[in-house]
Amino acid sequence: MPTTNGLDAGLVPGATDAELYDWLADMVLIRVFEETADGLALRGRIPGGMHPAIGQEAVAVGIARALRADDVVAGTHRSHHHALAKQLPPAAVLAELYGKATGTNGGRGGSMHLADFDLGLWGTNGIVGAGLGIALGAALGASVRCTDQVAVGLFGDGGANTGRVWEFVNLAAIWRLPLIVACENNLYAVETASKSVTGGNSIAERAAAFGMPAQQVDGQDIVEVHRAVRAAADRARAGDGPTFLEFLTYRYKGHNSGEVIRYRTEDEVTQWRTSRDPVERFSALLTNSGVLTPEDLTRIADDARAVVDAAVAFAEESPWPDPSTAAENVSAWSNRDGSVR
Amino acid sequence: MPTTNGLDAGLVPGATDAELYDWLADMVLIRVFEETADGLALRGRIPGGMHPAIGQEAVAVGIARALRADDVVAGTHRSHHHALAKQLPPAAVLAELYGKATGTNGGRGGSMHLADFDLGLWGTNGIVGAGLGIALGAALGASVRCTDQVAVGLFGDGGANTGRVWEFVNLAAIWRLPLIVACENNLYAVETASKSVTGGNSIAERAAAFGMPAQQVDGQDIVEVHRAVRAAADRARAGDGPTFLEFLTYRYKGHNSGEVIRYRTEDEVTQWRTSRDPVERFSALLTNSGVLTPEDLTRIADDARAVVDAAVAFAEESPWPDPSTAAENVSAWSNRDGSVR
Amino acid sequence: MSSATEPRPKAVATYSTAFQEGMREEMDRDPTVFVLGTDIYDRGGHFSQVKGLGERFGHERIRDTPISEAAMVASGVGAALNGTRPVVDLNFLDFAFGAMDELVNQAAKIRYMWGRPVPLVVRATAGVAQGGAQHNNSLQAWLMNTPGLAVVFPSRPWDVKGLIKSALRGSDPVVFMMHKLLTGARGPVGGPDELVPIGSARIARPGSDVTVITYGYGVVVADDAATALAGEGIQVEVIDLRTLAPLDVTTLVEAVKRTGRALVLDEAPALSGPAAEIATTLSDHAFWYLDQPVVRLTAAHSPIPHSPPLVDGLLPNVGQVIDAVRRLALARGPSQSSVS
Amino acid sequence: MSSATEPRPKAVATYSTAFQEGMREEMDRDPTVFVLGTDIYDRGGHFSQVKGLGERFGHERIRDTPISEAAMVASGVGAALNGTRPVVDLNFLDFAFGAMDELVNQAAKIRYMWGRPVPLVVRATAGVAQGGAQHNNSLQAWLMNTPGLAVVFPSRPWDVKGLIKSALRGSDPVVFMMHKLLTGARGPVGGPDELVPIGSARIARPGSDVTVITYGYGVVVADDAATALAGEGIQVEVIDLRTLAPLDVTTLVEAVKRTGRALVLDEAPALSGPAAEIATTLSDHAFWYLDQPVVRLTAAHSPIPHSPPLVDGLLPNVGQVIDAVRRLALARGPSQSSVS
Ligand SMILES: Cc1ncc(C[n+]2csc(CCOP(=O)(O)OP(=O)(O)O)c2C)c(N)n1
Ligand SMILES: Cc1ncc(C[n+]2csc(CCOP(=O)(O)OP(=O)(O)O)c2C)c(N)n1
Ligand SMILES: [Mg+2]
Ligand SMILES: [Mg+2]
Repeated sequence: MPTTNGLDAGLVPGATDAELYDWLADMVLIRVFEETADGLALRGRIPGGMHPAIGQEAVAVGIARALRADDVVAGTHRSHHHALAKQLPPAAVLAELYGKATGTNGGRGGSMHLADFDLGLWGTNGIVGAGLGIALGAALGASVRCTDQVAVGLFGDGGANTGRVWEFVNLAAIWRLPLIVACENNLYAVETASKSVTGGNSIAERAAAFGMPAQQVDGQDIVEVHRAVRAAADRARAGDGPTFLEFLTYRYKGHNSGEVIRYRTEDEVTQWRTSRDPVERFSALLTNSGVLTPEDLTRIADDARAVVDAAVAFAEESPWPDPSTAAENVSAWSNRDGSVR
Repeated sequence: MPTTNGLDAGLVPGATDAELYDWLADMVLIRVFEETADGLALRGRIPGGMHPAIGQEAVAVGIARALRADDVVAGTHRSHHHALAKQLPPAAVLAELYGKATGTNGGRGGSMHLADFDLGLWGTNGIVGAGLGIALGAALGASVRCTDQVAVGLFGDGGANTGRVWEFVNLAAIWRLPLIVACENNLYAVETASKSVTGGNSIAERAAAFGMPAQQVDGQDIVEVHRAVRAAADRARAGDGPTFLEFLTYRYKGHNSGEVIRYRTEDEVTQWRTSRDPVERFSALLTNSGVLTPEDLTRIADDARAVVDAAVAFAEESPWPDPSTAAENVSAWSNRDGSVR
Repeated sequence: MSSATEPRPKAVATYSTAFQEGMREEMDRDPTVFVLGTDIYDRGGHFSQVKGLGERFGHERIRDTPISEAAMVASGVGAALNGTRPVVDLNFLDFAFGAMDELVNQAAKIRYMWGRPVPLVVRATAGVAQGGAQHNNSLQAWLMNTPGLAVVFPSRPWDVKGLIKSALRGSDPVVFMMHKLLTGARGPVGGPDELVPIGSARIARPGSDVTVITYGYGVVVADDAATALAGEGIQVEVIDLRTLAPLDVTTLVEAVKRTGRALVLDEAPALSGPAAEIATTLSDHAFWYLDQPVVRLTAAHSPIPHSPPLVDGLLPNVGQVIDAVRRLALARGPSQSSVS
Repeated sequence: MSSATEPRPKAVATYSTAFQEGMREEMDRDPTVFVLGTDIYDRGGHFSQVKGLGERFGHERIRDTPISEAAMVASGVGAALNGTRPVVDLNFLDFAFGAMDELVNQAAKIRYMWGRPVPLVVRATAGVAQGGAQHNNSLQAWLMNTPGLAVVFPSRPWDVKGLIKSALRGSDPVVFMMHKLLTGARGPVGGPDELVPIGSARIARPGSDVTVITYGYGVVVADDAATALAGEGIQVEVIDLRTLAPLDVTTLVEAVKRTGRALVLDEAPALSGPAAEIATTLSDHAFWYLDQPVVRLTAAHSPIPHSPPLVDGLLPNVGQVIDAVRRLALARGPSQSSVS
């Protein structure tokens, strides 16, 4: 653990060195988790496969670390990074991906439907744009109950072309809800280049036209992400309404595990990986500024590896849920026989 | 009929005096039709009532007169003015409102679902925003078949808060479809003031952010409406894609016939009626410039009255449709018994 | 059915003011209940269903929205998860098309996926009346076929009030349909704590010859037919389902075991409509008690037209109910036509 | 059924390539046919259903869209009205929630309201498999309950090809569902003009004891069960509906009149699902021929979970079909439990 103090040194205002260590550790954990899970998916261990978020770690951790634990994050189909950043236990997440009884949701959710409300993850979501709607509602609930909770709703560049997203943005704007609208623009929706299907100059400009302060943020720089989200959260808590943040980021892997990629060049991927990798950049920042030592980096990597290995063992060994429970807990409304049908 | 030539005089470039006469005649016809139909609705002659468009005549006529007969207009729930501007026979329209067999759609449509495809009215529409979708598709069809047809899709300020409208706008923008997106901003959606529920500076600005040339147009000035639509239609036909026009207009009556109005002041209504009335303004322009004489105005008013009176007689006297036909023509798909069930 | 809580002569309300009353009492009782919808603060909704509540509870709790059905339901879902009890007023049920993912893929599934209740009420004016094809969709079967949703469709003020109260004290999503043609119907209503349980049908009219099962405006049609048939000596039992999901199987089955003859009356489109479920439920549980096949009397499988005579031509009416019940009451064994 | 056009040994394809083939032939034949959807030009769709068509027909006719389901269907509706034959590929059926108004309030009603045909095909991957609650909605009953829509759900390559051809030569909207689990299923396909009529069921397997009525992947399950039961001497007839709307009532009714015993097998949620319609149709038309009540064997009324054993726990499987058919075949009169 480093001894210099980033807070005093002003490296990242408002964050202690210990916190900066944790930020990096979270990013590395996500990286290792996703690399591992992707491999497991390719080997058929994850029913239905998954959407890896490798390359997008800074967005998730930068957001989560700028929030309070009781703040809400609602994710997308590509959201393991959000779940882990919100401190869901990697073992329980992986077990959920496997469909095991010990998963975060007992195997009922799966990769696209992870949730832990106590930890503020209000669901990752299989429907493009839908997570933002849940966050919108969470912000409305906070506003009606007069708490000072903030909600973050995530969606991608592809989601920016769904109508629902703009209904959500408008409602948040006119009601000045404590919402952060967070677009992870990773340039592609499945195989479709965002620029080929997205009219206008930028997604952020659309949001501005709906009356919400909006900006683009370098999503590969966790310090920038954190700064933007913290400012937005402060505005929200002060009653000054929602903010739109468009994070420019990149997914290194295909849309889903095993996807054959022909819609972008290897060059493009290499460019992002080598010059803008969020883990590398933040590692370099912290070591160059003396916040972390090379040994810290090693320890972080080792810890991540150990945690993920343990998660794999846990997921592999965990029991399957009981099939006879499959139709339970659909609704508390029941008819005279007590059956919900 | 006037003898001066507005075309040569340059009063309205591209329009002859005879055409300008027709424009005014159409507007006056709409005004008389709507006043009359509104009264009939209050007397219970129009099942389900109607949404009068009095005050919005210039938008409808300005649009229709800037188009070719084979161009497409798809309307809204408040669309008698669009239907009449597209030259649907007033008698058949009123008979449709009555639900008579002689109506434009045999009584199956009603006030919110008028259509005459041969005349280019591709439906007025009971669902906010939906007409724009049909126009979008018509424009796509024109593009796929390489015709030089143009389609106009209408919606209101209220419709600007439905997500579907922005999906439609985006798709038209990226595909550069021959579409004119026409928003009739009459300041209210039912009782709701547009500004209280619509984030951002203007609806046109939203459209611009989706990559479509967009402007606000004085919807009470038919010459301005016509000019803007003509320019947009020319662009569309030239393959230069869609245009967004936000027409600033006003409805004098309530949302639906008989609505008690408490959400705006009498003053506001008087302001619009006295200083910006589209019929008055255009009448004044034409008479001041010598295109029309006072006798022309009288003739136009008398003709409109006569046409509408005849329409009322026709609607009143027309037979009801045969109830036994009610379930016919639902689908041409049929099962082995020939029944569609 | 819940004959124990049947109406005693009490406060009288309309179908619409019964909703207002139920809402007002629950909003007084529970500060987390709020309403959002278009034109509700001042106008009180298009059917006056929340008239007067704006002034009483203010803009925070009677919230006017833009025309954004997806955002309305989504914000209701999220707010329900965050400690409140939203009532999303969709105005017409037809506008739910714009919020189907929010209702079906989110609200209805969250308890199942994530173990969290979503105490959301979606209120909508429903049923067939004037307004044409696009404002008269009968989505009852769709919503019944959606696991996770309760679907209620009361026919009288008492049940409107009692059911909205149950909905607002429960924990899971309820779609609350109110029939256009019943808006002004008058009748007694219960007090602040007289609830009508969701999932309970009621015997609207006792009778021993034929059971007519229906809901919403169908109860009025069935009752008129039953009155006429009583004059011929045919005693018709009318069951008002009140709740379509979950179905009160026990009440239905017990009734049909008594009469052996059942007609299901429904104004939804025929193919795969609610009537099919009810008929099949009877076959599942009471096949051997059926003296005759269950008769479905539904709307034709068609959109709803504008013209009143065409609307009438599509919908089952009192005369048709009378004819069908009479045939059913008199039938003995298979008829020639039904076995040919 | 259309036994006259039954497959002769011919070109063999998969369920998915049969769709490609049918599309390719129809697009060659008719220049107004085009496809729009997400990721279709290069990827050929998520289930390779239009693989290779991009190169052949170009970007104008294999059009990649943004994720805008409402715009996709709306533009299909308008284009269909304007002299073209669009195929809107929704990817998963679940995404139809975002386009419900466009599909139900527009596409399905325009012929009725305005007298204009809407020759639109909406293709969607459907059925229950992996993917969790939000990607496994069974909307069959919803769509059947929507007047104006034809709903097809083939179970084998022959019907995929023959039905897409019929859809593209008809005049009204067709929702074309393809089951996830059948993507790679192999079988013969017909030639360029061998159409399968929409609205016709087929006898997938003849048998005299019990009729099992199903569609989509259910045909595979039913056939497996039938094979096992044949070993016990129980001859099961399997009917593959192929089209859910309009229903081929004649084929169903004739079959059940022969066997007197019917089981409806369906993976859609139980309450108000397609099975209810089928059972009621049999009761409407063949009540007096039924030796036993029609049995519904459906999925539980529940969302679909992620975990494979939980999915299996919800869905009807071969073993359950065997048990239920065996009980049905052996039953004589009312059982004790069903009359108590
Ligand atoms: C409403 C809806 N339409 C389509 C899909 C299928 N789908 C899943 S992810 C995806 C691409 C999303 O792209 P983007 O929003 O950019 O997120 P990314 O995958 O890049 O993280 C699509 C089309 C869906 N899940 N929901
Ligand atoms: C999707 C949908 N939601 C709600 C309605 C009910 N409704 C009909 S007209 C209307 C107001 C529309 O306002 P605007 O778009 O400004 O048009 P205007 O009435 O002013 O012409 C509303 C809410 C509807 N028809 N469709
Ligand atoms: Mg993306
Ligand atoms: Mg308006």
